[in-house]
Amino acid sequence: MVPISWYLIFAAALFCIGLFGVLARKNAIAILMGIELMLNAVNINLVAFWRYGTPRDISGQAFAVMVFAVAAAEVAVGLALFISVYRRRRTVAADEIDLLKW
Amino acid sequence: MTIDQILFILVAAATLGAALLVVTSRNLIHAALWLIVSLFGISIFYVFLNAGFLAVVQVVVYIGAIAILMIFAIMLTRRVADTPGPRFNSNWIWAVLISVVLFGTISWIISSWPGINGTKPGLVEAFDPVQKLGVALVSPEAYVIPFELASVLLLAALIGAIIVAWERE
Amino acid sequence: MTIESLVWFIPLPPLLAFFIIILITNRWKRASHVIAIGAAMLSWLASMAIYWYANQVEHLGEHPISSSIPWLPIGDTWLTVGVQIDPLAAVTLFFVAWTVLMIFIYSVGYHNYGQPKGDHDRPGIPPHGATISDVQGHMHKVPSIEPMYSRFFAFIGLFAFGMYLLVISDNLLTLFIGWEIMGLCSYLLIGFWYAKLSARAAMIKAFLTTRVGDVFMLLGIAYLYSVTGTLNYRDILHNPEVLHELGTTASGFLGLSVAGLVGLLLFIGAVGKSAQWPLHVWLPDAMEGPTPVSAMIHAATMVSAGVYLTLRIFPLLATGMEHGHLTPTMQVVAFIGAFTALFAATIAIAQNDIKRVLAYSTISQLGFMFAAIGIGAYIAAAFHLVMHAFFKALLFLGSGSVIHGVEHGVFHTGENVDPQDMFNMGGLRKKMPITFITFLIGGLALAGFPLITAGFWSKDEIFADAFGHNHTAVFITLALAALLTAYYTMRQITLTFLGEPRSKAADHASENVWTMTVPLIILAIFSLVLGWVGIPEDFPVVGNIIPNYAHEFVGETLLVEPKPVTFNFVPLITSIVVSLGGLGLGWLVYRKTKAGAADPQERVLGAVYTLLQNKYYFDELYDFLFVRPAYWVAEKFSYLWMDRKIIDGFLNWIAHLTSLIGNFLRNFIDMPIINGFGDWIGESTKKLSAILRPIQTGRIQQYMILALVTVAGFTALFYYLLVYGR
Amino acid sequence: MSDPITSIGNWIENLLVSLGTSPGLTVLILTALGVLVVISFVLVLDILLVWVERKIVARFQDRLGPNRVGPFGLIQPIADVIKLIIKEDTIPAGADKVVFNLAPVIALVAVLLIWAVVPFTPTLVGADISVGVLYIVAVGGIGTVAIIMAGWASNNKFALLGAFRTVAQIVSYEIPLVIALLVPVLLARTMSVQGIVANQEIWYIVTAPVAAAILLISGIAEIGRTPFDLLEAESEIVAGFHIEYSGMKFGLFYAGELLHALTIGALFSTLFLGGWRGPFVDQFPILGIFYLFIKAFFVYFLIMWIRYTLPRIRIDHMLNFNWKFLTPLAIVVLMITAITDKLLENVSGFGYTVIMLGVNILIVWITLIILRSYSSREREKVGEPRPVANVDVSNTAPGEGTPSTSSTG
Repeated sequence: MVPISWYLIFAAALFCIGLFGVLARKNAIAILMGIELMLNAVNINLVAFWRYGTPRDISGQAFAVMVFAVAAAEVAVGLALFISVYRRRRTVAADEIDLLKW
Repeated sequence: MTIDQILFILVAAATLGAALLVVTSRNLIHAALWLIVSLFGISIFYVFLNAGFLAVVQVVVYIGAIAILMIFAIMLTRRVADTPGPRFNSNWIWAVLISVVLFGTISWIISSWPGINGTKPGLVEAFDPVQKLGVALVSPEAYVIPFELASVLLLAALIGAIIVAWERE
Repeated sequence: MTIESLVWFIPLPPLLAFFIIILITNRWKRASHVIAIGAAMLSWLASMAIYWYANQVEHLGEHPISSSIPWLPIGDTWLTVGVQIDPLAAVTLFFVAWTVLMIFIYSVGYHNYGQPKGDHDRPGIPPHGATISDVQGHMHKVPSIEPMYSRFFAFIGLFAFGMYLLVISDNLLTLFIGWEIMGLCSYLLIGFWYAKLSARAAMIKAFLTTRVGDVFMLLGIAYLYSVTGTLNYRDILHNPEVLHELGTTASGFLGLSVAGLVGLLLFIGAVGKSAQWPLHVWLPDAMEGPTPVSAMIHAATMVSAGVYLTLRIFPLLATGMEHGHLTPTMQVVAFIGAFTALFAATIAIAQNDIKRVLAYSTISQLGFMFAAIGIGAYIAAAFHLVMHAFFKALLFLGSGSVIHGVEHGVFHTGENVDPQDMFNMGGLRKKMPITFITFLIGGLALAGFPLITAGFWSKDEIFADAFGHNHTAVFITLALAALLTAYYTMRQITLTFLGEPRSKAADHASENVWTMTVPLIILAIFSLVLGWVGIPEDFPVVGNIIPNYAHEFVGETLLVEPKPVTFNFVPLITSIVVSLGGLGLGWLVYRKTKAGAADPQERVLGAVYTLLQNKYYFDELYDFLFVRPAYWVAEKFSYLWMDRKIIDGFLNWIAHLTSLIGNFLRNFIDMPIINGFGDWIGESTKKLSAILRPIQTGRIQQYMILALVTVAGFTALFYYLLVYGR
Repeated sequence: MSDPITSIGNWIENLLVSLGTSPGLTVLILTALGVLVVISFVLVLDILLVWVERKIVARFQDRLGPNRVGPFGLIQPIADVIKLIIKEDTIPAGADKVVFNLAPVIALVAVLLIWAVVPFTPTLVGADISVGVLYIVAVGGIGTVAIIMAGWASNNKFALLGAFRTVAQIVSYEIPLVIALLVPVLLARTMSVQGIVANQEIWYIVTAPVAAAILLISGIAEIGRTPFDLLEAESEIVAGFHIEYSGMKFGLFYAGELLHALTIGALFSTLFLGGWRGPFVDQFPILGIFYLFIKAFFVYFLIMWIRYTLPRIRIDHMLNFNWKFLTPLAIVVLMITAITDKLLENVSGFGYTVIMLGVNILIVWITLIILRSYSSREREKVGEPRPVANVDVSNTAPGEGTPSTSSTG
């Protein structure tokens, strides 16, 4: 029997890996991937708490579904942004996209 | 060490390994493929958690749509996708530090949480999460408003993406 | 829906049509005219229903169809507006509805709906025609569609709204509103082709001239309200006390009674609207507009409005009129009317433009009506108003049809002739038979051809009244005018239709589309048969066939129903003689006019002819009397002296002073103190920012790391304080 | 003995338990066995499919087809397989080896995975999961990944182009596919495939023919067969995403495609043709397998018919057809079906069917009307004469000066 803590630890690890990706990767698309990982970690937590807490009411899954929707939207817009940035500046390296520099 | 614990550990190891490769592999396409793998692992976790619907949706949305989109984007920006050179930016040390510290903190907090060894309450028979979820998503006293909002958000994202990525001559 | 609410409904469709066309369908020609005509049709239906119902009511005069709502709060009372259909309004409604509908339909054909777009037509000028190539590749010049088609329908829609409002209103205020709406529309429509200089001049002239009348009219309304406290017809014109009160109290102006003064003021307004001498000058120029507009203004609506108003206020004029002896105001009305009738007729005989002739004939016919009112022949005036509306609309539409046909010829031959000059026409009876027949009917009606035409009966009634109440001067003047009328009518018909074509264009003229001919036919029928409803009972032979409907029905409008004059042969003979004589004379003079030949009248009349052709130099006179002085004052006095010297000088002086003060302030306060401080702030901010700037690297990941570290730090702090602190 | 397979399963289970394996392990072993059986069965069927395909295409093209090896050339596919296996297996230079080798496997697996939820008999189904229909869609997504992997890893322009095209096509045609799938789900009130079949006293092709048509069309597009075979349009991009593949790797793609076609057939017959339903199936559930495959092969034949009859369509037409026609139609059908179903809550079976059929016919009729008007508009747009060269340039704005270059339609 798997206790809930396993799921939580797993989710935390996944989250931190994703965070590392977000903070450290050069390529913007890779950063998006990191964000996806983080979102999934959150989802795991939600569902785990649903399953281990009160499976009678479905809120956990509902939230997870919402997260799916948000993730999809975020990826669509993000990728579109990167594509247009790439068109203008021929790069998608996050630290070269610094027009807002002083 | 029951059989599902073994399964859990196997899948978790695979998923985390894939995730690590996602954030570290030099070739972005590989990163994307690894992302697919780890997302697949996560959907298996949903299966473990008796959330079959979520598992399948995970595959549909993430693997069927998001990952494909990412690969597309990578290929469209191909020139820089497989350029040699540092895959990390200058302050990756900080990133590692923060991630590790965060992980430590979270695990510490979890370990100090009373309900840590909680186990699954048994699912009663004739309980269909899919049906319940469906009802919950469209019933006014539950989640119909967030549901609609999500759909509007998706529509907006759709249009926004088209507008942003539009190539104007 | 009750009959009253139906009355309310009458003016609405044209208004809606106006807004719909202006706002929505102004790019879509078909929809525009469909909407406009549909609206006219609705109003027509409603009007007919009302008219039919009004005929069922016993003593409509005492109990008119009326309803009213409170509109404006004035102090403690409410100004109520409402609708009222009494016999006069009913008959007016009858002819307005018919003529308006006909004109709407006619306009479709007149503006060449269905023709191609012009080669280089621009909005604001009449269409120049389009070049199309048929299957063999021959190039043809054909009429082209009006560029501002929708706009035209919107305008006449508004115009019709104004007229309906005026007719159905039960008080002078709403009547005045409709009146002014029509003024605006006539302005817009006369200047419809605003790119033509003449059209612009004409529109301004029409607007200003009528404005002169309207000012007096407004005065009259205001005065009436101040003395009676109401503007409702019933309250003023239908209760004897008020009338007697008004009639007896002196206004202290030229010894007129209040009633007389008010009547005079309102009548001046009517003079302006109905283009009576001396305010007649605008109407002939108004021919610059499209012909349907001319028909609208000169037959159906606007000029009739003047007569309608005068008929409305007839009790005011007539109060204090012992039988036979006229009040001063009525004498004025009678004089103006009779004079204008003769005066305009004399001008009309010397005009060559087919539409101008009709314009002057309109003026003169209106003169007839006013004269009739002036001598108390109320019913005759109303009767003639209706008849005239029909046959004059017919004549105008007919002339438009003629012009249209000749234009077609012009396009066909490419010959450069004025399609409106009657001397370029001739022989059109073969080319456009329908137009010819209908025009002939209209002309005969105008000339008062005995027995069969409507004009005869109405005119005869006027004569009978004038003679019966032995106002001999008026009688003779009108007789002369009638003679001239018949004469120039025949002149026109002869020049236009009879004889041989006097130009290739006329030779190639062709009949028009059904949208133009059908209204002509309908109106022609009316101009024939409608007269028979007004045959006096004691008229020989035909007298008793039909009851004198006009007399019974319209007569009820007044408090005391005027009794018909006893029949007398003198006026009958006179009218027959003058009409037949005039017609015959016209034919004799013009039956053989050659192309390019001068007008035969020139030999006979000589200088008088020139005088007439130049309309007694009235335009020049007014130009000299009013326009030039106005220009002069504006130029010399207001501009050069007042503006330049006094006002500008003062302003310049002030400006100079101000600049002195300003310089002082700038040099001794602003620059050293305030600027210094400001600059210091700016500089220091710059330095500071230069120090802080490097934090903003523009790299999002660094920002995130920064944020996360900060958050972590704060979390640790709070954790320490909250958990270990206690 | 009416249901041999189930009884065999029970026998093995009892055997294992008696051998003393833990229940979890037993389940695991049984599942593995089942998977093995199904997969091998399907793959053998696949080999047969090669022969079927070649025979039928030969008939369509008025040839004899394979007739040398074995009776009616029945052994021909075996020969093909041997040839494919012994062929040299090349890996293009600069290719991403792992991905390159992984792609065909995933492609085939993705197809095989679908069979997990296809119910063979009332009692026999791989996994009767409560979201079976959605599962099918998800697995289709995996197939897409395989194709894009292949296209990218081959390090070849045409392969990449083919992959792009494929993904564009599949991703866009997934939408009407999913919506059409939702119609049976709606009618059966369940997502489990077995449940859908169980609810089909009257085949859903009767109650929802339009949805069936949409499913068939988008299914053909999903497997990328003519008229939707732009992903391997020989005339444009040599062979599409599997241009660089040779030997058995290509064989896997090939098998995957064939099998996918049959799978679509099976799906269609499961969702709309009543799956294993047929006479006597209640007494002898084993008959269900035959019924299912008869229907599946019928649909497969239909697909082939279309494939060898219609030409290939242009890519923009393909996308327009999906986005401007198929998807809106699917949405409309779904909504109308839902509303009608709600309205007919208390209508007996027969009347229900009739009304549903009528509604569908109505939809088709209206669609045809709209299409006709649209097509006539198109025609006159195409048909209108081009402006002649010598137009009066004076009053035409610059740009429309030489209209002969701008082609109308």
